[in-house]
Amino acid sequence: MEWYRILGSIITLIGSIFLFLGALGVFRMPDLYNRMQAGTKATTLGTILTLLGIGICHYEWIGQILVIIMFIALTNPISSHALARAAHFKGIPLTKGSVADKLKEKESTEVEVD
Amino acid sequence: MDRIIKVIFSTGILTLFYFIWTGTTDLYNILIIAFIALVISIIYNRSLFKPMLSPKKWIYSIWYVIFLFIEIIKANFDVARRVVSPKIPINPGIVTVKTKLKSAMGRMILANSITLTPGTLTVDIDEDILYIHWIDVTNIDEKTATEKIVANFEKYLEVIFG
Amino acid sequence: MNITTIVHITGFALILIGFWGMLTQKNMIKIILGLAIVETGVQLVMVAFGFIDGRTAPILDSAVELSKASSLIVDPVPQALVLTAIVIGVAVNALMLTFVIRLYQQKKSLSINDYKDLKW
Amino acid sequence: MIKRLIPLLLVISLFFILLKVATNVAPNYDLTGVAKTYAEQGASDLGAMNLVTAIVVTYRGLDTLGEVTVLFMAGTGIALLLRRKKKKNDSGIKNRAASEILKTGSKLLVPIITMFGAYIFINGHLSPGGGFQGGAAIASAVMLMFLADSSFKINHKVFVLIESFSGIFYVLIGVLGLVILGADNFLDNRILPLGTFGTILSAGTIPLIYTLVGLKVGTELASILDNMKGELE
Amino acid sequence: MANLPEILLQISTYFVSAGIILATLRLIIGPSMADRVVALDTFTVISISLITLIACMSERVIFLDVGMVYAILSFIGVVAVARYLEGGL
Amino acid sequence: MELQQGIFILMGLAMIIAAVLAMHVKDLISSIIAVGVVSLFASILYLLMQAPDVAMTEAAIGAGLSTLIFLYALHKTKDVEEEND
Repeated sequence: MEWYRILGSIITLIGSIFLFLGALGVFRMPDLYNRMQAGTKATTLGTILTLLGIGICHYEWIGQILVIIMFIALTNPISSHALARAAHFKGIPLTKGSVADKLKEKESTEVEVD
Repeated sequence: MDRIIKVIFSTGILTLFYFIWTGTTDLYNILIIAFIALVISIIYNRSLFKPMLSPKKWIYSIWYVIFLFIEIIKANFDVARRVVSPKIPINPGIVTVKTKLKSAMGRMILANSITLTPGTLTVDIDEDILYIHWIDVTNIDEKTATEKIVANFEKYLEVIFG
Repeated sequence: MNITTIVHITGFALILIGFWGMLTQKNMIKIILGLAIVETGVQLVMVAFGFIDGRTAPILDSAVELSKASSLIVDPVPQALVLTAIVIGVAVNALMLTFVIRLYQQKKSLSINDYKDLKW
Repeated sequence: MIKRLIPLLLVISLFFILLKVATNVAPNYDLTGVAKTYAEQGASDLGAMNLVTAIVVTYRGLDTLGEVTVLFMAGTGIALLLRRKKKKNDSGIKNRAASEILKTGSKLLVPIITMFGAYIFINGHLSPGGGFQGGAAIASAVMLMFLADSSFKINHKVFVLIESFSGIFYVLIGVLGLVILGADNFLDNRILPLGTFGTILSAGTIPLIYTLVGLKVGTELASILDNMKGELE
Repeated sequence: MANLPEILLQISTYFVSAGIILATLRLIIGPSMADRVVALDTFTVISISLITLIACMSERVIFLDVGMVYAILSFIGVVAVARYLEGGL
Repeated sequence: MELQQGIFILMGLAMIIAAVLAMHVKDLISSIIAVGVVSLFASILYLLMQAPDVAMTEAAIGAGLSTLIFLYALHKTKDVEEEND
């Protein structure tokens, strides 16, 4: 019985559950920013765990898996930041019941620059 | 001189990436790739970053990665709890926090870490003020928010990118 | 239902949807998008012609035994053809979009109904 | 109504044609004809692990030359149609600058993406990928620089130079096959010795050709994107 | 018990597929285009996991190259759409 | 191989839905995104059909660069396309 295969597949299973929860969050949350919260965090950890589990199952692949994990951990927050910024600039509102929106005050006084 | 060190460092990093990716032991392969990495580093020599050379920074980086991973796991249980509960418990808003970090790289890592940790998402950055979407706003005051959100990371990042 | 049939049905459905879109849409960019969908469908069907169930990719690394390669791999020829088709497809799309941009600069309109000058 | 009816009839007729195709195709169970030959002899003949690469670069090398030419002509046509007129920014709207995080991140990522593009086309005979995919990766690295900094400009002279020289060398390697190995050996990869099977130098000129194709495609696609981006003087 | 890892990986594949379905639903119903882009982002990240799972099930390491290309291009695509939305293209 | 067939059917259905969406929605940018999604699903299908080269090409050129080119063209012809989402 290869114990490392079982360990790897269990990690993969946990990761895929997180991926599913992230997608569920994207589906259920009330507004764009909350969706992005769920989408970014859960999918990042889910992808990391899924890939890591497969890297443990096939330990000879671990180098490539690590590079992909590093790339995803670096790019996923950047892309969701860019998207959140664009959406806020475009005027997509926060959901009802939001407490504060300090960015709006800044954007209304901002001069467009290049 | 500074630029030459940057180019050499970046060549080394790119070759290391290639080595990790392929796991090759063929000498010709490594030589060819080192040459290509050198060409790429020379092409982008204007936008390379300063290398971190002191061992203290390396140790702190490793600690930081471990700390961040624990925070990410916490964040995920937080997200999971919010997503599966039938009446989604949120209290969102956008707040400002202030950072002490000066280097561009440090700010980027800080913003990414904030995005990955519980309940917060960086929306915009303006010099040293970060605009953060917080899923569960407890206090809209800048000082308290700074204390709650960024202080933990800054401890490490100030040393690493100091 | 085997896999080749599934992919064929998908590809043909994409061809029909894209064709329908190309014929009925008024916006020129959308017509080009329809053509892109048709291209994807055709390429899917072409790759499915070379697929053999239970075989592996035509890259003979350590996972494929070299002496028995011809009984282990799928057909590489359609893949090579599709590779060409995708690259040409994007070049053609870019060229058509350039024409659209030029037309737009002339008349400030994207609707295909505004370009009927050549009707004789 | 009639405008909807004719497309509907056309689509329905196409549906019946495709139905005929779909019902008549049986899944195949073995390689046939030329594919069998390629599978049996490709590896030992050309030293390429990736049979698709072997077909694209060597067996069907002329097709690839034509493909590169088509891409070149499309790029030239786009450049011709969208050539820059020195005029002011007519819309009067200035671009919004990218955020600092994206700028820093792109500085960090662009060398890595370029390196990965180089990996794809150099290892074209060992792993999936090749000149076209690697070129696309390099073009997307250039694209990321455009996105992070909207005032970024590529150096057109250098790009044109790289593109033309890689095209010339590509044809020269093809002609070299004719000279060294005799007639009907245009674009043969065996003008360099084949090394050990499975190493980077194992496939004669395939890595060289794919490097040239990658540079050419990368610069061409980047030029197309730059031309589509247009002027903002 | 011998094929417990395979069973677990299959269950993972079901979860990942369900995630893709949910992201696709958000893509379809998403009220604004920014929501659609969020769905696209989520969907591509999940797809990378699916690609790795396919690689694991086919036992071919070469499929990971495809995953990396997918990651690079999806990142650039999402950033491009974001920059288009904020008018900085 | 029940699982494999299931993934094929799922991908095929998703592709068809995305294609219909691309032709049906009114605003162009959603349409472009939907076509990009069709390409991305196609890429996974190629991978399942054991064609990694084609999958890579589709992901890099068909989904990535093609979307960018469409976005640029849309940007250049933006004056009429008002926001109607």
